[in-house]
Amino acid sequence: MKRLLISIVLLFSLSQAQDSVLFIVPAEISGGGATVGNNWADGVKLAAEHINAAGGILGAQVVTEVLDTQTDPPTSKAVIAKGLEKNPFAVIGPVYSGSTIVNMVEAERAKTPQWVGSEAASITQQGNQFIFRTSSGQNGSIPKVTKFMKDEGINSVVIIYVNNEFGQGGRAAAVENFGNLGIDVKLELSTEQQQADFTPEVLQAIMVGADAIFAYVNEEESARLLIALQQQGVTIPVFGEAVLLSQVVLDLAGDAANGVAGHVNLTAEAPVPAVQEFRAAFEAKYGYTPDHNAMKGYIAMFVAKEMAERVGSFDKLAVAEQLHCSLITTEDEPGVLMDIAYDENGDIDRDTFLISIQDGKQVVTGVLPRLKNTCADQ
Amino acid sequence: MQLQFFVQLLVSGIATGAIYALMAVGFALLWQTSGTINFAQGEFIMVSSFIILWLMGLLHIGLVPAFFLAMFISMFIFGFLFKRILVDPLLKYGDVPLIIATIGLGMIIRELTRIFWGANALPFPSLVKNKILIFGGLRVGTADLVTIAVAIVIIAALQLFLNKTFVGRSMEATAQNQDVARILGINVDRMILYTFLINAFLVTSAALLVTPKLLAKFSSGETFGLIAFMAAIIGGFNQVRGALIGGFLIGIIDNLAKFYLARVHLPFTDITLNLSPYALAIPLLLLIGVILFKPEGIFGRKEERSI
Amino acid sequence: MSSKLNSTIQGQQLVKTETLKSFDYLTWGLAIALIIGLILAPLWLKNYGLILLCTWAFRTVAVQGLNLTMGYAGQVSLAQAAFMGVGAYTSTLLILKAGVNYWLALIIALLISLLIGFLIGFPALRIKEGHYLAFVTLGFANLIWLVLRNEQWLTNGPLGIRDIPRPSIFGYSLFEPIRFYYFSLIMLALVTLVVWFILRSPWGRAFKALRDNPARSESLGLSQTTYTLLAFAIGSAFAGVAGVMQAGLVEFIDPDSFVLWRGLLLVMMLVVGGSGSLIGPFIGAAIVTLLPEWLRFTGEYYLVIFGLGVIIVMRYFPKGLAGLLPFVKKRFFTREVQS
Amino acid sequence: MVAGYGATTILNSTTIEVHEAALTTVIGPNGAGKSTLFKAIFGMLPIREGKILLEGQDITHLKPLALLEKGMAYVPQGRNIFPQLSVEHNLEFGGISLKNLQETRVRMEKVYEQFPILKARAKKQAGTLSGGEQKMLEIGRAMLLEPKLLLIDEPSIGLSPILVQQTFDLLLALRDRGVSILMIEQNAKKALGISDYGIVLQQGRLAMAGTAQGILNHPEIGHLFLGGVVKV
Repeated sequence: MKRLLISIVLLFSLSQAQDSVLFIVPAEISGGGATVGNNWADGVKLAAEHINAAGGILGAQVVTEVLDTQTDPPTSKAVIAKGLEKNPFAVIGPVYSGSTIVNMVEAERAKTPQWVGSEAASITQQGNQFIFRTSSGQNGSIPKVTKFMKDEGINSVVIIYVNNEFGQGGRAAAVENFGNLGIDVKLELSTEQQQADFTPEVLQAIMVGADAIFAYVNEEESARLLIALQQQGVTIPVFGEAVLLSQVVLDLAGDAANGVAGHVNLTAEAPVPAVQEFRAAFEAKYGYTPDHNAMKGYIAMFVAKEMAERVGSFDKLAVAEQLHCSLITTEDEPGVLMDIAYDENGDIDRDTFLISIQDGKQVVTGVLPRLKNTCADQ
Repeated sequence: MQLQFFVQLLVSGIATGAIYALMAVGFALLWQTSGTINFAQGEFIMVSSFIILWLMGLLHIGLVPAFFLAMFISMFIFGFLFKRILVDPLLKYGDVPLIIATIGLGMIIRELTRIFWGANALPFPSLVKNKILIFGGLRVGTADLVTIAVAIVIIAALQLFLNKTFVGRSMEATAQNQDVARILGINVDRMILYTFLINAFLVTSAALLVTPKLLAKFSSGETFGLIAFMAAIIGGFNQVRGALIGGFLIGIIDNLAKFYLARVHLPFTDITLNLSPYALAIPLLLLIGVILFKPEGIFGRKEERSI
Repeated sequence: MSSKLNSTIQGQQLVKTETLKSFDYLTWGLAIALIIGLILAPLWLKNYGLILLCTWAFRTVAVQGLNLTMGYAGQVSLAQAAFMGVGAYTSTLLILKAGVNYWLALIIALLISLLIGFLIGFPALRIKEGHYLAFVTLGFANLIWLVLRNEQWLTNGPLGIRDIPRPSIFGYSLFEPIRFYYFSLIMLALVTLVVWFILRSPWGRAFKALRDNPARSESLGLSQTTYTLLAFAIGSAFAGVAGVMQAGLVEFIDPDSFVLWRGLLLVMMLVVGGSGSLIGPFIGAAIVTLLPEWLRFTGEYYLVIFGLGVIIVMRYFPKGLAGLLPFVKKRFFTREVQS
Repeated sequence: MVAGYGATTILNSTTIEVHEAALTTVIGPNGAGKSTLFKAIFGMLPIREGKILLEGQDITHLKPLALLEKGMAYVPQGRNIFPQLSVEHNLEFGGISLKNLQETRVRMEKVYEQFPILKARAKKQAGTLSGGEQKMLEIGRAMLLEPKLLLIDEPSIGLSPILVQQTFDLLLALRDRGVSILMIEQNAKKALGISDYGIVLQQGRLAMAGTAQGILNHPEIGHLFLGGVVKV
């Protein structure tokens, strides 16, 4: 035991001696959010590898330390406190909003910038100057889907959502936006994670007779829902978000996915060469298809890198200040994959896509350009 | 239209219920014959599907041969070794240490699966390609029909084995009264081993049927285990038949509750409530009701004890 | 503490043994050293260490409650985490939505957990044999989770409630980590004293008598059902207190923090620590809270090793790690005396 | 008249003997270790010290199956049938040690001859039988093996007086056919009345042994029936 302790201390001092910069990565490695958290952490690790291969940040090699939050808010608070005691340059994670809400306070107290994968609206509305998103969040992306549905002539809708943090956030945003657009929400159907059979939801959707279905459930459940819809001969259109339109769902649902349409914020299937390169590198290293969380983790690292380089040092306060109202283009830093604009709250925006599934393939039917009215473009 | 929907819900509920029944029967068997409350049951099912996938990839074989191979592996690990290494030494201390140990085992299986196969869900081949058949207004997928058929064949074979063979009846006897079975010279230990092997077989079969629908995912064991547990309690855990019916009941009730709770008209008012988020509560309420009013389970028989 | 005389029958021979005084000195010395260590801990622990110790404290409180139910009354409750949820949500909602004083909210949370404990325990404990309480609490734990998740107007659903205040006493805020740590420590001490008191009282002796020899105690006029019910309700009330402590520490609660699985984890803590023993809960909570820390060097295998450890403890110390103590006592601190 | 059956077991250094082709009754207060004695003899409990001999052969650590093969059978206290199996299938388990299903069937017919009511109910679930019929089934099942020694624990419990008499008559008939019977009975007076020999157990120790008549007439024995302690 003693020997072990010594070697760890040695290792640590060694890495200190070399020029290195520490990123702590609280993520849902185990527990209910493990799929999401592992994608995130793998994306971060891949980014660190790419950055180090290209000479690091300001000449310093990137060191990442993944901390398992066990998808448990108390644990997430504890592990980030532990990580922060090592005085890292940045916190990259976590993804679950509950875990983020709990531990963003700690990062704020330590005046350390934190990039999170969480989508809950409240996170960036508390005046925390150290919290930054990596995707636009439900409040940014759902209005685009609902708008698209309105344009398609939809006047009434059934919402099928998964009753967890992710689904509830999406449902709330959708209901609000449907209301604003005058689309009648006929019924909201709650489903469970791991739900095996979607026949009841499908039959209810047939009964109420809406123009369309808005589906906001996880990948596997999306596929099951689409298959159940096809089985019951439902022909009304199904709309959704990145999850519903992902490659995984396509693979699982087969031809039941044809005709599904919606808006995609950030996806490994985006028709952007940089995204495709990322995806290939990720698949080669980890042997599975990255989801949008992996991309978010990857991008977060490059945003941090770019900001350190802009500031010219690892001054955390300066980085956090500088990042608000910043625009990072792929010319500045190719690793961000697509141009990103941060606003004064730490929310972001980037180009997004309208996608529909045709003949088992994703077809981009439109690009929604990044909104230019954020402070970044002034 | 209403009746047609009801039948539709029933049919698809039976398809999932059949799988739940497979999960629950093995669970109840272990409980009956050896007093093992196996909290790793769900993980056994989950990892069996990964074993099938792994064998298919490793040996380049089809689903069915991989299933049979996996069945033997599963019988050895989750039947024989599980009993010898974990259950036998712990059973003498009462059921709580064993319950805790199976929770620990479940944890090990879950984490090892995540480490070896990742946290993402993997697709799993189906026994048949799904085709939609239409009978009148009823729309049924061939995959569901095959699931029901396979589950029923397995369950019927098990029942025949238990009732019509001497070994099967000896197992039943062991389950009903272990002491008397021992007094009569029944090799109780071997009968218990057989139930562990049968459970392993049922677990692998459940994996074969459930995974095409729910995918292979390291975390799905938790749900499976809970369903098996609940089905066994609802049906009466002192009977194989009880667990069987419990499994079907949960599958059917789930479907009916989700459908009929989505729009509940309050009588004499115009108010319609959407109680669909509470659909999960119905089996739970049934469970609590069963325990309070018929603790031996809906189809269980009261254990009569003489003084 | 005087040394005790134990007699054991080995065949026909009567051997008298005596516990050495040094054992008493050693255990008391260790206990006092531990208490002093806990009091002085903030001297060398930073934020993280304090959070871990606070986590250990609230878990110990919950497990002590479970110990009354399981260790002394012999019934399994799978809803201990759900009762923590009841306590956490009750106090938080009272404080944030009704503006109730923190301490009053704490007491109401305790009482509500107690009341629900009675309501659930009463019907479930009519049947003495079998695990009926376990099954009912299994159902209850899931139902509580459904309510916390679905009644969004009240609980904010799966998104949880944030910015939960920490208490202050006579205008002295306990917000700072060190102060909150001492608050947790005092709560833990209070609960421990209550348990100690319960077990020493006529009540507690009845508990133990019922556990050790139900038939005989029943014939002495003790009602097993009543005592079991009391143990379960009080044990559940402790969980309520633990929930309030957790809410204050984390400053955030959500339904997933109180799911069935967390209840199972508490049962595991108790059994691994040693159920029916006063120190079992302390050990069990410490193991589950600190072990992931000590196993950090094993990387992603730490939960595997943890599970393996649980199995090994159950295999070799089915009475939990606290069962080691009598073993050590017998092995090293006992001598035979002439009778 | 000491026959070849010697049985020795240790509860607390207790030595008892069972006589051949005789009915021996064990009596004693609650907790005296009567049922424990039977379980120990029948290999259901580990024996720490001492020996059990059957016709001079050491059978101390044998398992139930081996004991059955040696001609010993045991009918424990309470309900010992498998309620959810049919009468026929319950009876069938009596012949496990024969390891021959044909032979078992033949012998089952013999049992049916003795207990026609069982034959009539053969296909019914055993749980549906009345208490007396269940006891009959248990005894019939034990007799299937034609044992030399039958251990029977409180056969009269829960039975009506008429059924108790029937059961006792049955046991006497068995004894007359040469079966040695060791019986535990709570109803000591009645049991000793029909027995040949008696054994009194007290706190796990042998308090008294002798002919049934001798024990019945012993001056101290009255205390026992009143729940007292026997001084010997």
